Amino acid sequence: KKTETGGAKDGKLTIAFLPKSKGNQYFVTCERGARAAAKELGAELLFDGPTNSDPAKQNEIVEGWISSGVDVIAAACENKEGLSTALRNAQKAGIKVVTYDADALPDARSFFVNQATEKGIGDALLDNAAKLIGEEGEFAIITANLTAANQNAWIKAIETRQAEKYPKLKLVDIKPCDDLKDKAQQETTNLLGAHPNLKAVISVCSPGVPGAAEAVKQAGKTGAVKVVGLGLPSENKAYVKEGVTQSVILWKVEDLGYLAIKAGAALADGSLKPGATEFDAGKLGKLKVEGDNILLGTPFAFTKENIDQFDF
Amino acid sequence: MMRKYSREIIVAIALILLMLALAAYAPAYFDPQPLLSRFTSQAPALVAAIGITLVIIIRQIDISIGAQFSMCAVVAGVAAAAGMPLPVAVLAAVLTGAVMGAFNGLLVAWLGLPSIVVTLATMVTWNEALRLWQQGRLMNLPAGIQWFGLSQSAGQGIVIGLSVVLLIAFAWGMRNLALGRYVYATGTDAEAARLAGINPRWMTFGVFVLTGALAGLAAVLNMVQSPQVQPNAGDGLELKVIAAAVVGGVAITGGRGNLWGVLLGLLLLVNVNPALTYFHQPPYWERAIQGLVILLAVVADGLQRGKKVKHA
Amino acid sequence: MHEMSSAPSKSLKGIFARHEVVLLLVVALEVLIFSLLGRNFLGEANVSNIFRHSVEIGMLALVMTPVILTGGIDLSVGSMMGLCAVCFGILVKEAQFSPLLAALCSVAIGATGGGLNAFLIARLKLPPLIVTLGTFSLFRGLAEALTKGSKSYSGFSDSFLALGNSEVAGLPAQLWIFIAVALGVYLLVHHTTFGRSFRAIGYSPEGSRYAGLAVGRNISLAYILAGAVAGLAAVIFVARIGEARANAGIGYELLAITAVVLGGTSIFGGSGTVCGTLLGYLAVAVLNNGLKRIMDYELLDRKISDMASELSGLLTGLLLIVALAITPLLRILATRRSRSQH
Amino acid sequence: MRALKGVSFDLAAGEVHALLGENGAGKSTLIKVITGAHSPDEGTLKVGDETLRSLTPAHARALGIACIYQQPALFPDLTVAENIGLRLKKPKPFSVVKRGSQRQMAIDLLKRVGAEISPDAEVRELSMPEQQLVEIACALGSGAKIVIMDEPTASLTQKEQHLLFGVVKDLRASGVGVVYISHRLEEIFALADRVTVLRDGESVGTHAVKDLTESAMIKLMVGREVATLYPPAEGEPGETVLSLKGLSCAEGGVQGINLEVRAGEIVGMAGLVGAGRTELARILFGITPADSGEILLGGKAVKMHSPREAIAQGIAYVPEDRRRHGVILEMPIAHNITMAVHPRLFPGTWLRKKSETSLAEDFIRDLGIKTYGPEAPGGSLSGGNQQKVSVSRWLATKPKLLILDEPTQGVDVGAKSEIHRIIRGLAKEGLAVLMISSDLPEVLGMSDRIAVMRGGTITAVLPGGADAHDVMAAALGQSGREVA
Ligand SMILES: Nc1ncnc2c1ncn2[C@@H]1O[C@H](COP(=O)(O)OP(=O)(O)OP(=O)(O)O)[C@@H](O)[C@H]1O
Ligand SMILES: Nc1ncnc2c1ncn2[C@@H]1O[C@H](COP(=O)(O)OP(=O)(O)OP(=O)(O)O)[C@@H](O)[C@H]1O
Ligand SMILES: [Mg+2]
Ligand SMILES: [Mg+2]
Repeated sequence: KKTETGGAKDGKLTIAFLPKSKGNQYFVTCERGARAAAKELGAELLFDGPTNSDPAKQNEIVEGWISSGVDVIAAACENKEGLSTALRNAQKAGIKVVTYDADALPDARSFFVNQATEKGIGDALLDNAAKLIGEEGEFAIITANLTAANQNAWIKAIETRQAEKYPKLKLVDIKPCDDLKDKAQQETTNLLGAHPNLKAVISVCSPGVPGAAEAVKQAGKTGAVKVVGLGLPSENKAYVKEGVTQSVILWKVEDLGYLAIKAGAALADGSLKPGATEFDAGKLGKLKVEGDNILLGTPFAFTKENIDQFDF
Repeated sequence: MMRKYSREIIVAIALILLMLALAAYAPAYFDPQPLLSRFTSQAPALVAAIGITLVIIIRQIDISIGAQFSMCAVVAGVAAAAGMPLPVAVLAAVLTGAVMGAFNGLLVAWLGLPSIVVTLATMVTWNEALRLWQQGRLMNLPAGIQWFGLSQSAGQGIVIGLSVVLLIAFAWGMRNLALGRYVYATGTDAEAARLAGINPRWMTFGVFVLTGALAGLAAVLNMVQSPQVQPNAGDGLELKVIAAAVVGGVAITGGRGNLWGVLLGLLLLVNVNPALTYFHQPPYWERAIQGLVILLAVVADGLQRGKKVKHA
Repeated sequence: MHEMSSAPSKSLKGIFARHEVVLLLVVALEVLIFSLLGRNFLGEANVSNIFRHSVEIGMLALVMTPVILTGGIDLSVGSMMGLCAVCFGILVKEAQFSPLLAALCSVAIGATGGGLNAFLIARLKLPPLIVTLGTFSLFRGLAEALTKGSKSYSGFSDSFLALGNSEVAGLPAQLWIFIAVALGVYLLVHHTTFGRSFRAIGYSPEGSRYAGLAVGRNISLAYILAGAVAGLAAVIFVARIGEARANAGIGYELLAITAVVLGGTSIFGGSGTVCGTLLGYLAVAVLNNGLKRIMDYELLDRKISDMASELSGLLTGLLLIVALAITPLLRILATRRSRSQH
Repeated sequence: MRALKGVSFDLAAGEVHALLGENGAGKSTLIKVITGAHSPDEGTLKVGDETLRSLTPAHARALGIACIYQQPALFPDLTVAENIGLRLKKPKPFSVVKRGSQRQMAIDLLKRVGAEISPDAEVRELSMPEQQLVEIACALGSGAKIVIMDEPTASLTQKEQHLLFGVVKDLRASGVGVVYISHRLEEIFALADRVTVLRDGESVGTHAVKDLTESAMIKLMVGREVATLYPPAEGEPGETVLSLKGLSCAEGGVQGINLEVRAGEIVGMAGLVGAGRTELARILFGITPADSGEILLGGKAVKMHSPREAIAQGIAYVPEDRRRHGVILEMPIAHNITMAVHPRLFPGTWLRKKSETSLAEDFIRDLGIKTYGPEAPGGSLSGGNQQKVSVSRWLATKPKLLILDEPTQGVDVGAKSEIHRIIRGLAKEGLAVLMISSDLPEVLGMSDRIAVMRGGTITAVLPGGADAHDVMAAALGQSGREVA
């Protein structure tokens, strides 16, 4: 144990940053961006999140922050309704709340830092997959848990999009992989066998993308079955280059963390107010605000061509 | 004979019925490639199940086996990623497992602490330590690790072959070696074993060390199946293998059970999920069915035991 | 003829050897450290937080105590919470039950689930570890199947949510329920023939049967109570979180067992106290909360509070090992020393 | 507390050396030291020419020490042959077990001890005396130079005892040293060459058996004179308390039992091991319910499905296996004593610790239980005192019928005569007593009537002072002068 640099909260802005889960590359990358923003702002950053799948853990952490007197909370919600209860309490205690990555109920936060709308993500995933398989055929989805709120929202967006735009596509199954790569691989192997006409696998959780890719590769169906998903470039580089995974969709995760902190700080010092239409996000430039959503921009599709340029 | 192996027979019948149903309604289940991939991906669980079986026969339990598996996977991954040759990585994993097993064994055998609590504590400890260390990074391995640098089919052959050889060796040894007899004797009555000149402490310690080492080996067999290591790869493994042992007829009260039953139990349990997929059933029944299989197995055990007492 | 053997000495050392006293010191030490290093640890809001966020686990630990005293274990309580939470949600939101009625149903469902465990364990005499491992999967699986895995229920009335988020007489509302449960379990275990029977059964089920104790009935009582209180904990959980979903209470069985064992109850059955369980629960809850408060100190270049979730798990594991190992270790050292003196 | 203090003890080849002492004198502890089960704090052991500070069980075995413990130390899940194989010369860990030769060896050894046990039977299916015989076979087969027997006859009946005596004499003849522990003095006179008497963990001397009389031996043991006479019966028995009519139970192997026990009467139950006496007691106590027949208590037909019901009907049962069924060793004496009277002592289920303690203190005083207080755990007592606790529990229920199963098994002479006095006293107070015992003199001396069982049925009911020969004849199924 060693004493730290600064003392307690000597007038410094304290921002608490809540990931959906710790020990997840995605949120570790978010944290990196958040730290950069906090350093820029001279604010103190607190970071903690659940290490298991207990849905009450996020509430506990937020309540803890409320009682220790932070100024801003930036949260990614695992359970939408559940965490909203705690975030409302935070607002009652005068804490500014923004959400990022996965939204809370609108009355539980001031702004949602939106890396892409649920619809945006669903559309991007399905559009990509549809384009790859010629807008016709069977596809399946790999998700983390059947209970994960925003994954369910994305799946719903995909289903809606399919119904509206791709009548010849057919969603044959949705399988949970418990955020385990190996389980995703096993599930995909089974899906490939059970649905011989499967054309594409869409993974809406990041460990699921390499897992599905490995299964497709082992089945010798590289290229014949397309793999598309939400994931990090670093985890998929090899498969994308081999042509197993066709495209990985993601936003710049580090920027998401950065933006969440910036928005939270702006909310605290009053420079960001409800009703704003534009937000100056420092190194990210001016970003559009739609209603109470601050938009990071459209999601980015990593492909064979560009994936080497990213290091997260 | 019939009575002695009645459990194995019941489980085998259940398994055969499941297979018949699959053959009738989803013959694609038996396509060689997915079958091979499925077996390969469950081979590590089989190796871990050997260890847990020994532990249960000696009247202990090890719920830290999943955490040990994760830790060994990461150690092997770190070693491999650092450019060490594969044998070194294997050795590192097995040694790490053995050391963790020795820690459990020390506490259980020499301090006489209850293994369920000791391994509960070490499970949490290893898992959290791993999280602090790796923060969930999915580790990319250098080329030449997957499938031992051989072709996919050769690699799968080695993985399956190795685990089957281990199973046969241990099954034979438990039945025919004096040492195997000592394990059963210690599990039946440690004090009587001591008076018979067996050192129950060393036996218990040895079994824990062996289980750790097997967990390490299992982690390696898992690692070589993909070019990446996930630091929580062993999540849930303990439940899977304990359930397999129980369904396979290993008495939780020690001293009874054999590895062939465990093989059948494991096959039955790990086929529930693929069967649901092949029957095109929703996945959310999986856990309930697994629970039911476990309960039916114990109830069968109880009824059979009741009968035995009456006949005696 | 009536020569008396010497009674065991009740020296000061004897008092310190008592598990509860050691635990009390551990809790006191934790409080001391966290109030010195932690930010605003002893603030009123935080103290009520400590309880608000852990009473469910505390309640499970309390009712796990009789179960473990009988020499059993109940791995299904966490899953039972999930099932009861889902049922509660369905009853309130789809069947339009009043929260109170739904809560009673939830407790009844918990008791029924506990009854299933009890039947298999007490009647069919199956090993508790395996039976409850099976129901652990079964109950959670049913909860998932009922909700198709993804459905959740929210939008409960404010008066119901107050149960999880408001204060009554200066204490979190649910803490009062917890106190009532604690008192009830304490009286049950220490002041009734049921408690005496639990112990006797834990030490020797056969001996207890020969002595005319209603072994099956007493074991059943312990599991049914555990199930019922898991149902109650589920209601409190839903009131706190505001959402009923199949994943309520995941992993709580292990936390509850940890608290009980840390509290000095023997996992083999027979010996243990409710006070010990309460202290064990407190030690874990305070540790879990307090680490999050240490925001001004760093370990390996990271704020301790940033690693609180991992560290509290890690330290709980180590604390458990130390708490268990200390007694046999001292005994071994003592015999070593006395040997070497010869 | 020290179990042993400066005991010296030697054993010559080809001798039977008896160890004698009251319950808790330290006999079992001494042999545990010799076999390496416990290590001594000080002193040395000399085996042959080797001097040792302490031993492990494995080392002791390598030195040729074999032991039959008071409690059989067998593995219930393994077969008889496997058990014997494990206990014979310890194989190297990685050696392959030879099943065939192991089985043959088991058959030979079992034949030598005269046991009719299948080598393929799982030990869990064997009765207690059968297990004891397997133990003896193990000791024989190990080719030991020193064989130790800790109360080997405690659960054996006459027939097996004779077999055992033969084995002991064979051993002696082949130059093996035998350490023999028993509370039955007649066995010591029949078998032993020398005797070492222990008292309170100290040796009070070693003597040649032929130099001692029985009363001298007892005096050495307890340091005082003990009346070996059985307390006489007084008065006439009252009305019938228990009456059995055609009682059968297939599960327990008991059929067609007719028996009456009257108030104030002690009915002894004799028979060979496996005759079904304990099973009958278990039926009466509701542990294994009867299939057919009637149990009449005080003239009323009753059905017994659990010990609870039996207790409520006024039946008490002091079980044979004290450790498993009798006294819970970890619980305080007071809790042990009150276990069967919860509903009466604690109405409304609330514990009343004061009345509990005073009840326990009464029994500790009345039965002379040696302890420091009611809060002492049962395990801190010697066997005989544990037995008194077990009896106390059942007396506390104020029963109408008291069933005693081997009440003085492994209890020293002093405690034994005390227990006899207590039993007779209870009968005098009007209790009906059914006393199962394999100790023939005890059955003959204590009983007002003797029921003899064989193969699950009562073959004879004899009067109190019956001839030992008649009882044995009925037990063995030889045609004797049967008295109905
Ligand atoms: N491990 C132990 N620790 C403490 N005391 C013990 C231990 N083992 C035995 N004792 C005590 O030592 C004394 C001697 O016990 P031991 O078993 O040797 O008696 P024993 O002569 O065999 O009696 P019995 O005739 O009843 O079998 C007893 O008072 C017993 O309570
Ligand atoms: N580890 C131990 N700790 C304390 N006391 C012990 C221990 N082992 C044995 N004893 C005590 O030693 C005494 C004698 O034990 P042992 O098993 O030799 O005889 P027993 O079968 O109880 O008595 P009996 O002579 O009546 O057959 C008992 O009181 C027992 O409780
Ligand atoms: Mg003894
Ligand atoms: Mg008997």
